[in-house]
Amino acid sequence: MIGHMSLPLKIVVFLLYLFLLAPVLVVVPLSFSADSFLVFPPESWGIRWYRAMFQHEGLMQALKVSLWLGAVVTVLSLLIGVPAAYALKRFEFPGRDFLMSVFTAPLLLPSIVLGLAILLVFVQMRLLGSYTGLVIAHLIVTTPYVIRIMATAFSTLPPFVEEAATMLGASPLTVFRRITLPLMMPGFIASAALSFLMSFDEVVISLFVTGPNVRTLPVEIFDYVESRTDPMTAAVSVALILATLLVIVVLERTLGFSKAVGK
Amino acid sequence: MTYSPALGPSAVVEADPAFLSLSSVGKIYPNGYKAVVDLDIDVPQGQMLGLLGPSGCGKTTTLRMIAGLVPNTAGHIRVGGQDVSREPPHRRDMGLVFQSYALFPHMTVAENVAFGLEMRGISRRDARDQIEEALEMVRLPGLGSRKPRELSGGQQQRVSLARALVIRPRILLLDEPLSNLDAKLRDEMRVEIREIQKRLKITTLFVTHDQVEALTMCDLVGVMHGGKLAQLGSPEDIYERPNSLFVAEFVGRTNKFPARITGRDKIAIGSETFSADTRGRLSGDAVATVRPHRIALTPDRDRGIVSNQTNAVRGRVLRVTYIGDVIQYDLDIGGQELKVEHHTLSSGPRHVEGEMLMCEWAPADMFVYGDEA
Amino acid sequence: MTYSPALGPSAVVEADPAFLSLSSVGKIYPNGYKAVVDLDIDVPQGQMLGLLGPSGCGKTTTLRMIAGLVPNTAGHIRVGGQDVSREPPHRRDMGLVFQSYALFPHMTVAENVAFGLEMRGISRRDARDQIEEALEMVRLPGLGSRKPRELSGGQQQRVSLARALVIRPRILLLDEPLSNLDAKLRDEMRVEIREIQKRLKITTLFVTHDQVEALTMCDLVGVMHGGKLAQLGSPEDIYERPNSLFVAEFVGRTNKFPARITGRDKIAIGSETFSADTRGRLSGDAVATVRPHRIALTPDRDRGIVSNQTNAVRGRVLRVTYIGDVIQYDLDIGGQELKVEHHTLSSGPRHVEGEMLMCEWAPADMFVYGDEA
Amino acid sequence: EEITVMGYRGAFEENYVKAVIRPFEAAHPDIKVKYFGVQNAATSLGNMRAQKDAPAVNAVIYDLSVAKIASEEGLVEDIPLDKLPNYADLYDIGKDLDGKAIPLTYDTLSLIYNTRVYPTAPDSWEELWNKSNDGMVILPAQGGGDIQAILLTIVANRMAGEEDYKKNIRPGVEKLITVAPLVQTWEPKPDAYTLVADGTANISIGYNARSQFFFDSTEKRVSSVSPKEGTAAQINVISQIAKSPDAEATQTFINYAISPEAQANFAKAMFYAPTNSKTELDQETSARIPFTDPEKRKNLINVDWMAIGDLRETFLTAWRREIIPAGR
Amino acid sequence: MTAGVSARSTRWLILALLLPMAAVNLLAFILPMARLGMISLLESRAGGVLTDTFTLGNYISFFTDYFSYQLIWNSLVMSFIVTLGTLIAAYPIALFLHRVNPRWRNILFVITVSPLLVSSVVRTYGWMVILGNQGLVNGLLMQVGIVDSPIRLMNNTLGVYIGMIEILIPYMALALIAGFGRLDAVYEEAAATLGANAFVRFRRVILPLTMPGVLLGCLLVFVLAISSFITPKLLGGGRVFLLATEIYDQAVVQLAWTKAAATSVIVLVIFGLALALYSRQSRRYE
Ligand SMILES: Nc1ncnc2c1ncn2[C@@H]1O[C@H](COP(=O)(O)OP(=O)(O)OP(=O)(O)O)[C@@H](O)[C@H]1O
Ligand SMILES: Nc1ncnc2c1ncn2[C@@H]1O[C@H](COP(=O)(O)OP(=O)(O)OP(=O)(O)O)[C@@H](O)[C@H]1O
Ligand SMILES: NCCCCNCCCN
Ligand SMILES: [Mg+2]
Ligand SMILES: [Mg+2]
Repeated sequence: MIGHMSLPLKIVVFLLYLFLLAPVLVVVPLSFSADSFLVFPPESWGIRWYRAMFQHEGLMQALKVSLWLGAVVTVLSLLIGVPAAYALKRFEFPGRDFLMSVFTAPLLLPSIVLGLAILLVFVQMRLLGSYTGLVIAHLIVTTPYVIRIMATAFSTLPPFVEEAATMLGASPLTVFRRITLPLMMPGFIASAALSFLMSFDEVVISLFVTGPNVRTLPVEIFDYVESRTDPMTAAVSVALILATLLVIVVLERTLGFSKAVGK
Repeated sequence: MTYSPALGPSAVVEADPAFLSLSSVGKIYPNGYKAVVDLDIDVPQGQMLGLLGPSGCGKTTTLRMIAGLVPNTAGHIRVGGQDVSREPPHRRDMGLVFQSYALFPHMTVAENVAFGLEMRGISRRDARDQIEEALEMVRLPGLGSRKPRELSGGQQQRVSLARALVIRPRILLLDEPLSNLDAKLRDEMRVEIREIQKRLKITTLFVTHDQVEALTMCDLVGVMHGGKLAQLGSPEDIYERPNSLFVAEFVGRTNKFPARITGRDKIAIGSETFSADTRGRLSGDAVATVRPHRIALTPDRDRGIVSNQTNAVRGRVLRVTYIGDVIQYDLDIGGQELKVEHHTLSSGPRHVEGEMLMCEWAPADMFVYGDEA
Repeated sequence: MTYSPALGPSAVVEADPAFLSLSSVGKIYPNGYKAVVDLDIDVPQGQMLGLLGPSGCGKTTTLRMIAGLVPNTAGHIRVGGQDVSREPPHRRDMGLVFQSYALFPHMTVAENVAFGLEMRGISRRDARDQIEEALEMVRLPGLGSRKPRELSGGQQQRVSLARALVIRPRILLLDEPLSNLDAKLRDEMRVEIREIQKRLKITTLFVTHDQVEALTMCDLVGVMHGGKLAQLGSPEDIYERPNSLFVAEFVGRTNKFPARITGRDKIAIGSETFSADTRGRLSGDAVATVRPHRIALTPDRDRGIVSNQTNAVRGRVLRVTYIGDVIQYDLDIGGQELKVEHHTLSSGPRHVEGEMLMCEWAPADMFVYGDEA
Repeated sequence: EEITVMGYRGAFEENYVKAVIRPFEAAHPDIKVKYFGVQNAATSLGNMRAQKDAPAVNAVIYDLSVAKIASEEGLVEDIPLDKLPNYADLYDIGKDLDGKAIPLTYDTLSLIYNTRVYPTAPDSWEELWNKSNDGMVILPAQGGGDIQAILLTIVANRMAGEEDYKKNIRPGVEKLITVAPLVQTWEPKPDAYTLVADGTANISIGYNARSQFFFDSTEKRVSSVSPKEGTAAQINVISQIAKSPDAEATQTFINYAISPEAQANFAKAMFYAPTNSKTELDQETSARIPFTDPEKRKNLINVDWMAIGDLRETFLTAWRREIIPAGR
Repeated sequence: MTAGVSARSTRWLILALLLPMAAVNLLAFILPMARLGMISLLESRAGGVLTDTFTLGNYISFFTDYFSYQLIWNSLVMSFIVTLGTLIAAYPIALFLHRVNPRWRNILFVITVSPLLVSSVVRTYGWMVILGNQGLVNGLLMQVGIVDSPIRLMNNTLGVYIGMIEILIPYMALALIAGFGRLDAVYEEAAATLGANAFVRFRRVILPLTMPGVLLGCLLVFVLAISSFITPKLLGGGRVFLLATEIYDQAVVQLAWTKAAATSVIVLVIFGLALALYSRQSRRYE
């Protein structure tokens, strides 16, 4: 029948999923290797590298930095991005479309160029290797997502419900608090989740902006992978994948992940 | 053009003959578009006014100005004599039912209905009875704990009505409330809304582009056209005495002919002459109309004379269309096409293509307008 | 239930009385749902069959089986005597017009119309004339370079028709082609489609749930109900001689009463007795129907006797609803509600609420069915 | 007082803190030393530039060639040599910048080999060209920018008969072009030592110090040798950062860092060759540091690190355009 | 909009709402881009020290160096092949997701895009494990006896292609899935009734209808590919010289900021060309 799937397509898609998930799947058994260096399949098994991971000071420090950074960036992204999205969607003013493109441009810009450009400015402003610098650099990555998600959320707000509330006697503030805000909740959650994940995952720009005393987890892992290939990286990867899965599950439960990531 | 009760038989003088009163109300949108021009409408207390008109004629704009959702740029809107033009919408105390219902999707049915009461400082507990009563009124008792998305379109529409009514607004505004419902449900809701409105004696403005809705439900009908009020009157005023070709064509089906006025109450269509009220005009071009079902068809008795009692013209049947309840004949009367509609009969004569017939109608059923079209 | 020409007056015997022939066709969807059951339909060459029925009755499924878009799970579909049941859709040579038009949004109007010709190996250059001709036929000449989104709904509908017709398909299939159009456009398109169909003499299946469409446009009407064919016949067969309560209620408006058969062609509704064809039944419960516009209202002359010429019953006017063209009276006849509809008149008597009237109708207008409801 | 020393991270950091900083702090209870680990010398330079006006770091351990740039940019202090009594005892190698960059460690470019493939140590660089190592050779080059690449070019140049790399490196480049097809990777991840140890490769170039560290940590799977054709040294220096506070304490630390005691401790831990000629090493340690062998030292190619800066571009270009592409 | 708010106070409100975003954008986007452009025009002394002298030298030395063209060529070829690869891989996935019943669609969608949430460093590491000489594939091949010495799957462009394609598939899939919204089975049915077989339906209906998604996905993946350097660095074996790896080396290893800035501007120009090509093509399919 037309528009249905043939067996060859199903097989091809299965193989593609295998390919897509291969690098994620392969690190799981590897993380339980007890070998001193990377051999696959491992010659001995154990949780040695999980233990090593928790004892690795740099890694734990970087994890703390990344968690802190993710949290701060998430909160700030919403505080900055949501009002901007609201202004851009709810008011008509000259230059509106232009601002929308400028605010979301970093989304498309090659990160390596953006990273270098930020480095060049931050070195002058002494923001390099500082928490402030990292936060600002991450904000430029996360806020475009927030603006895009929230702009969509604002424009897909069911029509007239705000007016309906007004007609029932609600003042503008009450309308915002009782109608607009609750209806925006999925948008907020999606924005927050994406901001956190983007910040937690950001490596290119961080590589340019981090300094000796402020290192994020992905940068630390990148350095580690560059300088050592013992299976500890696998252990770290598995831990990260589990954490991500947790986020996905929580998201899926609360509002449907597909909605959060989809446009 | 203020409505005066003297004009129509069904207008009833109530406590306040102009409870909701629009005088010279106009709306120019920021882009310069004149959506509504110089509108004068009075709605007597407790009555229901239907605002009828084609798409884009300014019905919604008028209703939103009354609600305060868009500011009127000219004139005054008064409720009970008091000018509310500058009041913000949340202080106008009007109930508005949206075409799309606009139920709060994150609240239950009960919470939706309770919202307006809450805004009036009525505690949830005290409100409970009123909510249940409102839901009973719209025949949805016991559905309070559902979410709007768990209701059918018709049920949502009822909740929306209950939500607007529970606060006992001074004015009820309905913007095409039935247009998203299917035909059957629409019939039902028509009766229900009208009954509730009558029971609560609530002054109501009902916007629609469906003439059946306006004629069957309302005490008064206002026909709008291009931002202006074309005619205001009782349903029968509008249908039986349309004051313009626009109203005659928009409300009900009609035949339309180019005509010449040949004398006092005499017109000619092609070579045929007819009697009709020419409103004092004695000559000039005009347009004449007659409704298809007001035309009687009789065997051709060669009686093509114009009397004051009846108009008669000979016609040849071009087309016969059977539509079940109704049979439609298209006849050729001296080069013009005349549409005639009759209820079908199981027995009795049925005309056939090519048959010559006498078409007769009363002069009172023929309207003559200046050559507007 | 095969249609036999003898049943209806308007059925014309053509070259091939069963050009499109469905015999015992059935469809069980993969989920086990029986959408169509044991369907027998023959459409004579060049004729138009209207498939009428409520939502979900299997009309679209039937049409899609004929087109080959879903495989039939039982029976045979033949075109010109040849079984096409196992042919893939692109080899069935049928034109299908979708309810949503389904114009290719990425192609211009001309490219849309050309598509089917291309598939038949006709070069773009050779196709040009045929495309222009097809667009002229649907009254859209010169719009070939537009994109579908630049057209109105009615224009899109026409392009869709042109696209299906340009390949001169053996069968034309139309799935509610008018349901997305507004009333005015629908009226126009009805006439146009029928004219083109007649001109091209193309065997056509027209799916609709609108009785007016089916009755006005088609040579034959099939009424479906729950996956089965309830009745097949000419429009008048269906309306004037419905073979079941379902058909009587679905096609046209009707009054419906619980009745008892009291003798040969005699029934009782409450305490009143009436004449009606009981089809040989002499006793038992039944349902009687009579259409609202077939009832005459006369002043109460105290003539409550049943004769073979007419049924008469006394009624009190409960409600009068004015709808412009039509006036509707709801009467109480001994505890039952009777709906009566008449065309309005500008002069003459108008009944009022509370008035006592005599309601009369011919026995031929009353149908009696087994107690199906 | 607390001073901050910036330097390489990883094993270097670990051992340096243990072998030098802790003993120093024990001997100078009034001075605390913090160690900042960074990725490489270039990172240090970047940080120094960024903090030019208000340095947060007092001293830096990095490569002599980078130190030259830093000194030209005025990023480092020229320490009066009388403040560093131990300076006089240092070997002459790497003293080019006087008080601006004090030689801290020497290391030599070595041949790294898998002990299972080579039960006895290969003693010639030519082993890299051995066809039986096809696909099993690693040359860490960082696109030619790495010091190891520069040193190997100089070594290859000598092998091809041209001693003066300042005059002409063509012979060396031509020679390297012929090794390229055998090379598995020019940028080993994580590093050459690991890959040779785990059998991914047979042979590589690398530093003696690190290979000794891996020799111990991989059950001797990987070892290194200083081939007979001679080799060249890499020099780490320590500089006091310009405008940094606590100059006195910083100089005290630097002086300690080049003392025989500190040098011996660090050599024992990491097998870097001491720069202080007075340093005394035990036999075992000494045996694992080719530089300490006078014979080998004689065969050392003298690299003019002050000139490398200007030559770098030439080296880099040759690697990128000729040597590495030849291996595809 | 609710009545009663004066135009003046609305203006201030808009300004207040936009200000924080504008500040961040200025600080981390506008200023950096301006500075990048400026620095690319500055002269630097040996070792990368900036001077105040303006010069076109960085561009001149870029364009007079044969190696630069090699870099551009390598980057373009790599990005092109990776884009094509992700398209070929993601298209069946998107088609499948479009057609599969909604119950499965959600979970499969999550699986498709979830790799996005796993750091690309981690995924590249996974590929090192799979593709290395001692890795999964070579291990299997040697155990089965198909080969007796490892075949080289990484430390070359092949490894970079494999890793990059896998890492970028989710982005392509996201864009395609969004683009598949226009594809309604009814168009395929219409084509079928007009005589089109499965192949023609794909070429004439499915493909053109999904073209906007294809173009968007290609733009996205191309841009991400041309600016990626982590995967090439980890899987390329020092053989794969790209504009992005060059920028990173120049900026972070060689500290030659003016050169890095000039190279970045070149990347921006290529990015702009890709964008222009995209908007021209996408207009054709609107
Ligand atoms: N915000 C606006 N700005 C400019 N013009 C507007 C605006 N809102 C409506 N209009 C225009 O004003 C005219 C009247 O619009 P309105 O919505 O009142 O029509 P309507 O009679 O309700 O029509 P419909 O039956 O289609 O709902 C239309 O031509 C419309 O395009
Ligand atoms: N793919 C399917 N799988 C299972 N059941 C289906 C499928 N398609 C349709 N049905 C069911 O078959 C029945 C008939 O559907 P069909 O679309 O033919 O109805 P229809 O008469 O065209 O109705 P409508 O007037 O609403 O278009 C319906 O009950 C429908 O739910
Ligand atoms: N400016 C380009 C944005 C690219 C986002 N990358 C996210 C990486 C997730 N692994
Ligand atoms: Mg409206
Ligand atoms: Mg259907």
